[in-house]
Amino acid sequence: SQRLILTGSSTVAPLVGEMARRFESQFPGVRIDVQTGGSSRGINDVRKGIADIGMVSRQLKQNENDLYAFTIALDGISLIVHADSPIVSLSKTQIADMFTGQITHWSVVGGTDARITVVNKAEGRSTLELLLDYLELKNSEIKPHIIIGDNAQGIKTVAGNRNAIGYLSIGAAEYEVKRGAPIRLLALDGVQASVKNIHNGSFPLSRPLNLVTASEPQGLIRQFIAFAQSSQVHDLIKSQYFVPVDAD
Amino acid sequence: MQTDRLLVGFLRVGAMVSALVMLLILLFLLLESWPVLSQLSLLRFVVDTSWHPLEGAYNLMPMLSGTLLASLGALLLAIPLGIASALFIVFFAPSYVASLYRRFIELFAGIPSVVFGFWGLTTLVPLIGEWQPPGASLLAGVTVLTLMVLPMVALTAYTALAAVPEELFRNAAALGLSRWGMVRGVALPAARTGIIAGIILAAARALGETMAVLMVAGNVVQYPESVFDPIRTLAANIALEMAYAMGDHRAALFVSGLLLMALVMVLSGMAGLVEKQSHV
Amino acid sequence: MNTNRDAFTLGPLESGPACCVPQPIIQVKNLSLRYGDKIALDNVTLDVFKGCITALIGPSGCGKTSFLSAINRLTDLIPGCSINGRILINGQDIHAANNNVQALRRNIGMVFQKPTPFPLSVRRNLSLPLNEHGVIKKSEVAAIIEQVLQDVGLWGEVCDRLDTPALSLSGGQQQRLCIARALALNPEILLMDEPCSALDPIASGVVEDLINRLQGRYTIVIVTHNLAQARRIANYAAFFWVRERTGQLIEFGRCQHIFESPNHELTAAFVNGHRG
Amino acid sequence: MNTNRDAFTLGPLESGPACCVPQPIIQVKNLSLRYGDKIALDNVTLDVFKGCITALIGPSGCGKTSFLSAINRLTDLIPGCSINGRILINGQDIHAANNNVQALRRNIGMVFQKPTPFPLSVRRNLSLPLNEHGVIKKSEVAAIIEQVLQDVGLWGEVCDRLDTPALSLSGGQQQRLCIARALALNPEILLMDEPCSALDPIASGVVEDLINRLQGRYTIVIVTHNLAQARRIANYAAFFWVRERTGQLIEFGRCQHIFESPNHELTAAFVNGHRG
Amino acid sequence: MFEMMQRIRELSVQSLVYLAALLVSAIFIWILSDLVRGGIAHLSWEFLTESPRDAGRAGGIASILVSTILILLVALVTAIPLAWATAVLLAEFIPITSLFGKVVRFSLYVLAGVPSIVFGLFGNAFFSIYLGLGFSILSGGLTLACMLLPILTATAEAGLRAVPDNYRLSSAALGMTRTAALIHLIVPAAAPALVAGLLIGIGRALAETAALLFTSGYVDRMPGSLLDSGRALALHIFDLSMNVPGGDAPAFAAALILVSLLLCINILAMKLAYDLQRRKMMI
Ligand SMILES: Nc1ncnc2c1ncn2[C@@H]1O[C@H](COP(=O)(O)OP(=O)(O)OP(=O)(O)O)[C@@H](O)[C@H]1O
Ligand SMILES: Nc1ncnc2c1ncn2[C@@H]1O[C@H](COP(=O)(O)OP(=O)(O)OP(=O)(O)O)[C@@H](O)[C@H]1O
Ligand SMILES: [Mg+2]
Ligand SMILES: [Mg+2]
Repeated sequence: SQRLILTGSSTVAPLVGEMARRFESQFPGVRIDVQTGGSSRGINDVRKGIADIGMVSRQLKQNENDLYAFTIALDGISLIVHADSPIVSLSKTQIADMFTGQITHWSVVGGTDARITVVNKAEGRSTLELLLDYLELKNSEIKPHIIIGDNAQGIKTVAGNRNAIGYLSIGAAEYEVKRGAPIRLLALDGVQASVKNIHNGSFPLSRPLNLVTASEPQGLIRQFIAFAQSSQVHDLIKSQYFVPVDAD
Repeated sequence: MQTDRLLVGFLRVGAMVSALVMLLILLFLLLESWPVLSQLSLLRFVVDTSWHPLEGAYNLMPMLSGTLLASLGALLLAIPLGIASALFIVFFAPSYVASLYRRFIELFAGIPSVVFGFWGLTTLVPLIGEWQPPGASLLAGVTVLTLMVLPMVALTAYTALAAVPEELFRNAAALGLSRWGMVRGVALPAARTGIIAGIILAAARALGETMAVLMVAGNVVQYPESVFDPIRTLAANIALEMAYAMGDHRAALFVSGLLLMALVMVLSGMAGLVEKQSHV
Repeated sequence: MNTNRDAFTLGPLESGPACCVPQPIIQVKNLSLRYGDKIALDNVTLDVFKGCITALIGPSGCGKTSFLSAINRLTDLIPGCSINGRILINGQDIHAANNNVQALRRNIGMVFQKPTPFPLSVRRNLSLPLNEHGVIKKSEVAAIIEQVLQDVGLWGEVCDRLDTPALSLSGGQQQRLCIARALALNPEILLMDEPCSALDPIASGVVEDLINRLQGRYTIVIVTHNLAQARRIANYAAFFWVRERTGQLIEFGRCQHIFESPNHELTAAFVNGHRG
Repeated sequence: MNTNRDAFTLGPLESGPACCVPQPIIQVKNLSLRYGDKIALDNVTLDVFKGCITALIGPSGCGKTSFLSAINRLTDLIPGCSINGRILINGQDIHAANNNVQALRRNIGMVFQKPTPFPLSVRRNLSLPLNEHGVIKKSEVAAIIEQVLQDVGLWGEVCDRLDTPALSLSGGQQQRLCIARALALNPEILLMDEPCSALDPIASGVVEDLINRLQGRYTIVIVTHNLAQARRIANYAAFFWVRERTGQLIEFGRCQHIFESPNHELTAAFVNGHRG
Repeated sequence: MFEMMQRIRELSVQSLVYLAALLVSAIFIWILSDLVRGGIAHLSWEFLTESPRDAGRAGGIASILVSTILILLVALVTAIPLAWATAVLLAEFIPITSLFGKVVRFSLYVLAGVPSIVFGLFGNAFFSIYLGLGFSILSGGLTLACMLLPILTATAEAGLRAVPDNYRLSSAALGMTRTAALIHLIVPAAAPALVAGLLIGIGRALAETAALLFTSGYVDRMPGSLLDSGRALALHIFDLSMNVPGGDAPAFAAALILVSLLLCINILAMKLAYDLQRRKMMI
């Protein structure tokens, strides 16, 4: 039997896991292992040949253009606060000031007179890298109050704390809001954080979800990538609140 | 005789392999951390501005202090509660309550740290957050750690107390000592070594505990100013960053592993000293 | 109970009354003792005389230890152990509702077969029970400690190492320390359960001498397997035997009588070494 | 060593030779035994005569058990225990290089103070050592089992429950089972370490009778605390004493001699109950 | 006066101790009831027999249970022979003072204190990468085996030492070899202790998360071979609660199952200990 090993981004992994399951049921005898560990691990493993395909939840960087990337879906990062918070929108500079500790109270940006709890992600996560890129900051400049590993922890933290601000994948966030989690997605510079705005490209903090390979994909690898980009899996992408790319 | 010799040879090989595991672990920790250890001076782990391995800053001290503070706090709470629990079982409770309570504690000694962490995450952290945001904090870490090591302290103290020869108690009773007089004057001194050994074991457990603390302590690399500040422990640091770490970052994480090992070895040494003292 | 300490230090131990008075201090009446279903002692009636040494003899398992434990209510500690019958001490029922067990046990010292000093220093071994019974003043405690260590002949041997662990003493010293610990509380009665049998012959001789010297001042009930020893030190002897797994008192009387002209043939067989 | 089993079943036990022959079977020469630094036995020289019962008497800790253990090299199992001097059995040094310990121990049965049946069935208790020594044939094993149980007078009591756990027997039965287990290997010598002292008086009497009946057929060395018992059953007696924490052999001779006109005053004091 | 004070002291100490016991019980009952309340609704027969779907939000934990058991088996099959051989050697064949024994004992003693996350680091570096086993049930199981070694050895050694010496002496006096005594008497007598130690080890292994994080991996599918990655139950709970939005209910349910499993093992161990005690009383 044939086997594919995929490693990388924890944002992409659940989606690809579902895709893999469907792929296997169509091609019996194929076995696909999906491991998480972050985008940089995906890149690393593909380069070392440990994995056949890497999952990367961002654009490839300059020094990574030895790899081949295939976008399977889009995702955006949204800043989130507790649903009880009066804040609905923040600007890029306000966010940067909050994350660097220059703004310490919500009252400064029009909220209650409470301390802000900044929720940051652990070093190496692609959502963190994306946000840092956008805010043009270094991680060492950020003064967090809580550091979390993965998405759900961020949702729990913000849902359990009226004064927290965090960020995470819009897909995950919208899903949780639908499930009734008391969080709100903040508009960024006036643009509402929503799947629609990612789709039309107006939301500034968005990213592609990529599969990457070390060389031109062949055989089973190519088959799987094609499958992942086909419309057969759009229902899976939507059910995970990501945005299919076929639109254009 | 022949069979005896054959068997012993066989057993020796087994024992040798068992003993080698420890060496192997040390060897691989050193090997993996070598890239960083050989390039950087050890001082970097103490004087760097902070822990930002991707930006070349490797200060482990905030995490070391976090580890020590959390463990210390947990011990401070768990020792009195644990010893009181053991006393409750051995001296104070009626026998069926005592055995029930002991089973209860035994059950909790086996509960995985993940479950405690999960409970802390869903119940405790929001509770503390209501009162003193953000909730994920040294206090939450200490509480969850306390819950985890308390059964250990209680059970080892119980074992030590139960091992005190019955004759001592009969003697104490024959002298007309009150119950507390017996406990404080005879039982606790006689069980001292066992209790201390248990506490040291619990300390080692607290230092090395990973998942539960990772889930509730906030994981910010800093020196906490109050119990409501979040902290990150060495073990949590490894679990948090290992999956995404590469190159020097990975090696630096192995250095934190080494540091943890060193802490545990110091504790083992202390336990050894306690043992020796008991043989007076 | 005599809590007046001055009455205790009435001069060196040797000057106590030479022998005992035939006046009962412990009266055991129809005592039966069971462990769960097992009857360990059946219907024992016996008077122990003031100032005398009474030896309990009999084969293993005949209930001697159980008998001793009933007197200071140590049996209370054994789950499943129940007692029928009455035990009076100085005419007072030890099971009377208003009787304070702690005070009772203070008045009845007990020494066990195995020397069991507490794992504390020599000094603390003696001061702990004193403190527990309200003797707190440092000087007073120190005085009592010296007194009782003198009494058991240990003062010369340990006075310069009162703060070393008691467990570092030799077996015989440990046993004498245990006796001293019991004496420190100034009891009227001393119960001794084979106090010499775990000691080597020389230490055993020293302890035996000590018991001899204590005679007259304290009422002593001693269990011993060593018939020769019983003969050497006791004024009275009680012979227990086990019948159908139940302990019984067969004969009680003056020591000489029991050993030389017992009434009961079992006693005769036992003391002459034909049985048991 | 007599491995010929036929020589063993020479008729019912009662018909053995009535008494012993003054011909040494065990010769102990200048035996010293130490545990680490502690000298437990110092320079003991003693001959044990064939077919006789030799009693070892003396106070606790004088090295009687150690002496027994040296004879069948059980001391090999005790870490730190070292032996000087020679022990000959039937003229052969037990420490000789070509001596097989297993065979030596097969030839020397040992019975301990506490009955120590294995936690197996009665039958298995007896068959296990037999199997280990190469007696495997079922019928042969069964025959030996019946034989030895007869010899110790246990057959009637247990023949219908050979497969019940040995631990469910009474203490006296257990002890006799242990003796049977030793006899099953057809030894020449039996070492017994206070075989009656953990038993109740009646069981003790039964075991004592058994030992008496074994006399003549086996060479028996028995430790006992019960002087009357030693007197009743032994042909020879060896008196040990402890001096400066070291065990010594004080006197050895015919039993009557030791008990009635000992040469040594320590012996006299001990057998008359003045010391120890 | 003095008696009065003593009574007060007795009473206050007693109430403090009762209070502590009450507090501890209350907290633990709180945790347990939280688990039951959160998980009971999600529990069903399907939860046990289906594999997880939708990252664990739906479906069950069948594949997780299989992986857990496989990891456990690998660990036990590796650790038991080594640990018990070591224990028999230490308890039966070499004196307490022997240097070799001291070295082995010391290294196991240190091993017992090694934090599980460090085992995880080691397992990742040695089994996954150096030996090339990758993220697999095999590397996870072997890592756990290293972790179980000291526990199994210590419990087995204690069990063997608790066997009364008279078995050794009387079997030796009967001229039996030590091997025979070991096989026929000592190991059977110590068997309950050995099994009790084994159960403790199994409990520890089932509860383990940190050591498996980087060795056996995250894959929540039914494993096809020992070289496949497999997610252990404890790790599943961690992942559900930390990494899967909406994973709380299944996490509670999985935690409930894990705790019940451990409870069963605990009860079994207790029953064994009880039997052991009874047997001791008979001796
Ligand atoms: N705690 C107990 N529970 C049950 N039975 C007991 C207990 N203590 C003693 N016995 C039984 O009661 C009987 C009398 O025991 P006791 O210890 O009083 O005898 P003893 O005359 O002191 O014997 P020894 O000379 O061996 O010390 C024995 O049969 C013993 O087995
Ligand atoms: N394994 C050992 N290690 C160290 N010392 C020991 C050991 N066994 C016995 N001894 C010591 O050696 C001395 C002799 O012991 P042994 O058991 O031979 O005496 P015993 O005459 O059999 O006494 P008892 O009548 O009490 O059984 C004692 O002082 C004892 O403490
Ligand atoms: Mg007794
Ligand atoms: Mg002995």
